[in-house]
Amino acid sequence: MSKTYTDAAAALEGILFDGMTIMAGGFGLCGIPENLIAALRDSATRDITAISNNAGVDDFGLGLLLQSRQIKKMISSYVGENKEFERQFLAKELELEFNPQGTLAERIRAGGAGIPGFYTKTGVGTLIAEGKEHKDFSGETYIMETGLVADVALVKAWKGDREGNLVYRKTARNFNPMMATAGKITVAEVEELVEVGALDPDHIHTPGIFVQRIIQSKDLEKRIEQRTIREKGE
Amino acid sequence: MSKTYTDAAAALEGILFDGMTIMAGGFGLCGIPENLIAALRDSATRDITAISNNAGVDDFGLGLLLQSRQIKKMISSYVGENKEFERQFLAKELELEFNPQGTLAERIRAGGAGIPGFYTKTGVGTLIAEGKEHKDFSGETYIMETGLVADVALVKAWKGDREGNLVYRKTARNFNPMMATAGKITVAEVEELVEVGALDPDHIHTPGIFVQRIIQSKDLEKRIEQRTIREKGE
Amino acid sequence: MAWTRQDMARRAARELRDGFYVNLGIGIPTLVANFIPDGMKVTLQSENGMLGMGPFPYADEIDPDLINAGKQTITELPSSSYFSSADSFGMIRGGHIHLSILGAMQVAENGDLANWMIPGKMVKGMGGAMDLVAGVKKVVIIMDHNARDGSAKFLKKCSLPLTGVGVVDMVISDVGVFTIDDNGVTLTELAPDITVDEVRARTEADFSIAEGLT
Amino acid sequence: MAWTRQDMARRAARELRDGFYVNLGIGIPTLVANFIPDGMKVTLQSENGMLGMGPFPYADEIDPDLINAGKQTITELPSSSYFSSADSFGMIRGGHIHLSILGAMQVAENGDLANWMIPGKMVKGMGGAMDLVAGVKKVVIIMDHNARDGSAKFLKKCSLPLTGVGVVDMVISDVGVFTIDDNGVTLTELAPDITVDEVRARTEADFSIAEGLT
Repeated sequence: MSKTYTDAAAALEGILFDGMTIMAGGFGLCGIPENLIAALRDSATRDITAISNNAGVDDFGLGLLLQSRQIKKMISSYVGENKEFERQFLAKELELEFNPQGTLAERIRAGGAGIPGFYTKTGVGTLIAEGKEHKDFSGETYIMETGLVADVALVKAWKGDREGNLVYRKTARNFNPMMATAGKITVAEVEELVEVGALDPDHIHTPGIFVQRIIQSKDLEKRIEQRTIREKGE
Repeated sequence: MSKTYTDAAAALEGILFDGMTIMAGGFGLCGIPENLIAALRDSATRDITAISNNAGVDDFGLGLLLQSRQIKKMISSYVGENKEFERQFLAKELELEFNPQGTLAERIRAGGAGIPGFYTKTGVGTLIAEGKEHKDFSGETYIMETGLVADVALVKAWKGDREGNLVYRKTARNFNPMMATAGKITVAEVEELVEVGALDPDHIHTPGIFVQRIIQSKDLEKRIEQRTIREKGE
Repeated sequence: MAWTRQDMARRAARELRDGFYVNLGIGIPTLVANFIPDGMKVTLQSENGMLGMGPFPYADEIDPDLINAGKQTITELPSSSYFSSADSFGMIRGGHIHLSILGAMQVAENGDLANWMIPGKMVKGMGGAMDLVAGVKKVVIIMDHNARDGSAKFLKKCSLPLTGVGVVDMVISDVGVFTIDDNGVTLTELAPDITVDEVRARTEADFSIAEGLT
Repeated sequence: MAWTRQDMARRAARELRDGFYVNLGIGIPTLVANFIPDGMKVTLQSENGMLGMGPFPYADEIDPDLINAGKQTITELPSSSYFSSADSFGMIRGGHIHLSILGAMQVAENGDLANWMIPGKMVKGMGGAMDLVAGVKKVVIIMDHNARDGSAKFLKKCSLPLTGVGVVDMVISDVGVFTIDDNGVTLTELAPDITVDEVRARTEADFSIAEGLT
């Protein structure tokens, strides 16, 4: 039973359907599964609920799926970089559920770990708390948040092996490890598909059990949103 | 503000008090903070509530603190290897709270992550569920478990630096990473105290923010409980 | 002729499938690893924080930092990974393990399992057993069909404190194999020379007989 | 003469202590990093998964895998570590960060903060702001004392949707410094040439004046 697929289109074959829930890793454009998002766009799957911290930019990342109107609903913490998103949302063509970033991260981790609900003080007394169960612990008030799972999780790692073991690089790790655990099917793309045994067992961030399909990324752009530098001498 | 101390006794100075709650990492005798446990025994601190997956053996690990009658209560998942424990418990000299191992691990992780309660299906319908809040999610019943924190967490890592960054080795990782997050004060002992910069930032298991004090372990025994081998040719 | 421990482990190995991630309990379940069919890829999880468990070490390979959940020294494989206990039980509770094979003191006909405590007698703890039976997709029990004093262990209702409610999917004992599902208990296989009547005499639980089983 | 952005950042830096772990918000708060006193050890956390943030990179050091929470390219330090978003917010929610310095649209005299949403106008999201104000031990706000139209931002009650309730411990604006605690709001410092009367005129919130402040 091989987990390795030739490309993104092959890796998504047979697991997509209209109305499905997708998770996509990344923070801004850092650590996003570029190849898999492009293949999802090409699949023309519709009415997707997309769980992702951000919504990409107009012509890259999940922005591609917004342009093609494949996304029905987004669950995100911040979508400030995407004009098309704002247009569709204000025109009520798109549903939106904002989650505080830490709550979103924890809901995904909980979903993957078999925890259907947990309490947090994040958002108590704000719009986020409306309609949610409140409970006091040691005299402080918390709200209940629920676990999130997806039909398919799309993640991006730096290195991976044919067992599905993954290693992330620097801040490109972000939401990818939790999402890998929360997909009923998790598909990973990696910059370098290495031999089994090449990854140190103590350094593996995502054990292979969470990854059902894996591909080597091709032609990654790895765009930078805010190129901020200092001058030599500073 | 240096985090480095000369030895275990120095690292525990000023933070111990009678009736305190201690966490101690390790699974069986694997990955236990040997030096720190010995220093805690020498401190003669009394009426300790000890949170640890196991209770050591009669003459090693937390067993040392049982022998010296410093422990008032244990929160553990399995204590089968310790005869003195069984004797004290049956004589009602020791309080005991059994937690399922995964529930214990998650309670500690929750405590460190600011989550006062979460739901799990582990233990539903058993003694463990008695008196706990039950709640249904998608037609299945779960029980609520609470987060755990400690006055002081004692952890053992393989390598660490003066910033408190820690790396664990093989299955000696076990409960140490969560406990490091759940101590109001966390004290770490490491086999190798390395220079800052020697640990790859992508491979650090416990970021230094969680560790307030760190020492280089001395004279580790690293005992093996079940020496199980195969013969050459098998 | 009743099945031996080896026979039971061999039979349990037939529940393995290619690509499975499996957790084996302490005792007889550990023996199942010896019967993984050639060419079948099965990955063993150890709940103390390891995926891809290798065989026991040679004497010169022993490493105190490398043990299984039974505290036995083991080895790693090229595919192995290590993780914390919280991540390990996230894996277990989250339903990512396909199969868990465990021992039992008692099993009830509704799938209840008791395997951790004898009130007033044993103070050991449940370890990871409650998490495993609650979280793993399929739970197979290997046990002696009767206690040493001859009393039934496969009961209408467990008398010992439970490890999990309605969690057992299959029982493999020295007399045969039983499935437990919405249709109740079904005897699906018999050990050689064991008769249905003998099984009935040694079992308190109600069970039906699979078609074709004599 | 009111304080400039640099002045406010410099003043905020005086809230730093040796050994602190600190999260700086986007905008003026980012400038605080430039005023960490020599010899003081302060570690910057970035909520997208990094501890020990270095300065912006030289042009030839840019790495698309290394950004801060404002999506700006940054660098690492020898002491840096990376972790997932779940671990990062565990750190934040669990109270392990000593100080967070953030911007604000409105602050109320009870410490309520609004800095993420203008109904019907802005669709951006709260990002990690709600988690930071709920979890971090001390929250310091840097903001212009009044909106562009001159209206007050330091209010009796916020009119915009809240980011957190009773979470602000200190406000540093271009006119001075205010603490918020069980005693309510106290004006503790004034920018040069700013008078208490001027501050009163430009502030809706009730506040008392610290002893010795003219």
